[in-house]
Amino acid sequence: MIEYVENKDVIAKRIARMFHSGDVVNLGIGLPTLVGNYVPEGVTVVLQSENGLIGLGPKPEPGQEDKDLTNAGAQPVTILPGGAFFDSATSFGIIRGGHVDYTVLGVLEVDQEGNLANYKIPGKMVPGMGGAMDLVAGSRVVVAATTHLEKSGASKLKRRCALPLTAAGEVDFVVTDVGFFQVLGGRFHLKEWFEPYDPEWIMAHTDVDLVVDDDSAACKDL
Amino acid sequence: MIEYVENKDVIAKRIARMFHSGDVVNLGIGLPTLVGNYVPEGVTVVLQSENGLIGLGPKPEPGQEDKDLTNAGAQPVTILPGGAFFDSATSFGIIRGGHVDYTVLGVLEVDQEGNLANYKIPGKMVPGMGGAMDLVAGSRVVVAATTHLEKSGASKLKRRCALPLTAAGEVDFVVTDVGFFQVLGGRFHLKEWFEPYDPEWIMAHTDVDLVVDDDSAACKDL
Amino acid sequence: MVEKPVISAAEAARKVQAGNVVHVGGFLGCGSPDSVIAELAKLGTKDLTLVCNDSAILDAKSGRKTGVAVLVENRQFRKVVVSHIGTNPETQRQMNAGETEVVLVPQGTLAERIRAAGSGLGGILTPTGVGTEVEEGKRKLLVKDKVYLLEEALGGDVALIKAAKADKAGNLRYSKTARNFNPLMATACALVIAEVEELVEIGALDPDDVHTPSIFVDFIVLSPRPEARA
Amino acid sequence: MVEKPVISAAEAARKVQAGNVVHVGGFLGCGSPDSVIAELAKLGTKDLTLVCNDSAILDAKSGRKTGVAVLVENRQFRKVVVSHIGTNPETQRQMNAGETEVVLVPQGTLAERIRAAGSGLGGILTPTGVGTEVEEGKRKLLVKDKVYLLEEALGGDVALIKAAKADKAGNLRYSKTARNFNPLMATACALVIAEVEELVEIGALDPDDVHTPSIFVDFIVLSPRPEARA
Repeated sequence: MIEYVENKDVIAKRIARMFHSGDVVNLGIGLPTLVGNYVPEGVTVVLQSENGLIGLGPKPEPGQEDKDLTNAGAQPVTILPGGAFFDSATSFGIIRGGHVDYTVLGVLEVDQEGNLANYKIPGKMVPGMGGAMDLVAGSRVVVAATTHLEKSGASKLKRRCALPLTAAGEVDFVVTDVGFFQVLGGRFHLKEWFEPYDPEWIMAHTDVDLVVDDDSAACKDL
Repeated sequence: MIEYVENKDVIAKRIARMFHSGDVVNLGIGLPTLVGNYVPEGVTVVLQSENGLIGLGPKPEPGQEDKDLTNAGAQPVTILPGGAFFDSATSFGIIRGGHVDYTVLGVLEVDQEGNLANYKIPGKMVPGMGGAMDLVAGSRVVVAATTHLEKSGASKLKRRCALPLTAAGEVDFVVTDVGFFQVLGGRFHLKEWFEPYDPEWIMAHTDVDLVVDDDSAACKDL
Repeated sequence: MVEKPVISAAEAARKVQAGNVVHVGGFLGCGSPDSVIAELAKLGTKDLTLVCNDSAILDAKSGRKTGVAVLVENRQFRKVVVSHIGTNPETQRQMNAGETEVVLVPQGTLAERIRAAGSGLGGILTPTGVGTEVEEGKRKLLVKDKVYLLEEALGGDVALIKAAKADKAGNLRYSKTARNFNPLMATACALVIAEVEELVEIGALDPDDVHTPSIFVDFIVLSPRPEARA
Repeated sequence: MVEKPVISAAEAARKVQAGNVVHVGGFLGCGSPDSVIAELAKLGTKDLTLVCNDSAILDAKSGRKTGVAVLVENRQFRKVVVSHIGTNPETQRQMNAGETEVVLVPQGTLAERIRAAGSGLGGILTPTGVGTEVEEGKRKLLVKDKVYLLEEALGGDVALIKAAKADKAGNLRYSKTARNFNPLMATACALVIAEVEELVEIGALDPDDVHTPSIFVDFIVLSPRPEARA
């Protein structure tokens, strides 16, 4: 009997391995931000921040914060040598124009049609979409990052999102703390499972059309 | 008997008096360029050049030409202190967005509906519209600058343009070497005549619906 | 070049009239014209429509309050057109209570709609929002077999923007991510007021490095950075 | 930051394939990638579609020849999409003889169509060309009682652009009016080759003063200004 334990770092680690040197990557607020901590040595990705910069660097040293240099979450950041600042139209031109290779977003729900919901719970919480709708519509590859189960025990992976959509049919991959999924042809395809979870556990805990692909395998070293 | 003698400087002088300090002005290639020579002392206009600059200055001294600094006619120019360079999208954002107060253009024909033709003589000469269509559609005030008569003796002011239009209904004023005309309500209104020409001569040499407004007068000191 | 009038933040705030559509630069407060906002809050001008990336930060716990949040708190807006209100719970409270109309616009669409207004475009075709609630009431158009939403230009009466530096003609330079929506709003409003931290002579800025050309700016408010004040 | 390959003008020219849609920067030759153009002329690659502000200058009297004019002369274009051909009579001759298709686009519309392609927009609504031959075959849309033409995005296979300076990551700065269409084309093509006069180390450019961010540039060709060559 495998017990589910939330593990955001596993998600971040696995996503970080998707990148190649030179890839332009936008990491959403929250869980996706963790991905930046796990980019493998030797891989140089270019982080884009939709509030107007390319070449996002690490947090500044205490006392070195600049009020004019923040990320999209209003936290102080730095810029790496070779980075650039631009206005919001240019920033979203980059995003919408397909110049961002990977966008990694947190979700409230994601479904087997590649629909994603993460900006609104009607009557309850309406933070707004910010840049998420453009990121999901425009990026070359969209990766949804989410813990696998809600507190209720229900899977975040759905047959059909019930919440208002952030974008329709744009999600390419979903990475949870139990496995790596591709969304294709109206189904989730399990490509990797993260031990101790296995395909049986995942099938049992994910009420969707789910295929375990022939080439799927355990991913052990996360 | 008044004999017509072409006089481009009269046209340029009169147009230059339309401006107030701070006005943003685009001067077309050819005749309109002369306007820059006659801006009254004490009036500071800001010249825009659609190839990407504001603050157009005089021709450079011989030997001081910069291959990277030209006007829209590919002639070497200078930029005044306080000027700025920008790309073509920004340049036409300025133009189309109504941020240019006056555009002054040469014409092949201009008619009493405010239509203007200056980019194409089918089967003969097709230079292309360049920036003219945007300038005419976007500028706050459009001034057509033209000698009054063609070599054939026909007026450049028409009831209806026969040539392909550069823009429909956008011309506000026409300044020729015989008078200053406003285009309003489907008619030319003579506001000023330039001696030795007088309203009678102008009426006789302009086959259009032409009104001599009550407040019209001779403009002698050109 | 003609010099632009330099006015106080209080004078600037008085140029905003009740009922105006006001574009305010800044991203969660980074790059907001804080001095003019403070004076506008004092004046209490009502019935405004806000166009801004977000309704900024109003954090009851930490007491952090940035950008336009004080104007939201003061209920000076009849309507806010923004991409995000998640960091200002008061906006959401007013929305739920029916006190303030909230129009949520995807951030990239908001940027393009403002730019379109400043560039004399009627609107733009974007794929963003297709298949979501955002498409409701909008025209959909097919271009080369792809569906786009027609999003219309969004201009305003007054732009309150923030730059790092101006020359006396009104040419502007922004600093880092404080640029964001400021250059777009500078093009899109009938009246443009630029709050700047530093004012330099005409000719001191390299024409290749001007971010907003002088012709867009009507008034300058000089408000040095906190650490640079006497 | 990742460094971008620095290649020769000849190598750059070989990346253009017969039949490609090629965007070339420059305004009557000011700001054109002349070294790459010269090599492309030598190669003689045919059947290209040109997207450029104009077909540059070809003046039989003075012998002046700028920008893409040599490629026109070589008949390397099947089609040219430009705003102006008046300074290159050979383009007009080829058009009249039915040898080359010429599509005339208003300059501001051309700029926006290229920008739209680079920004993922399907197109833009412009008032320019309404009531003229330019509107033929295009959709007209009414926004707030004004008529606009729907002008569609115009991307390409290869952009040949020119900048004054690049850092090794590919960040670009343009010089004066040599900027023109270059930054727009950098966003709108699958492959972007930047000819530059000067190459500097990563970190040498102020991030506030980058005109084209590095991520748009695939290859760099270093071609010093004539007076700076050995």
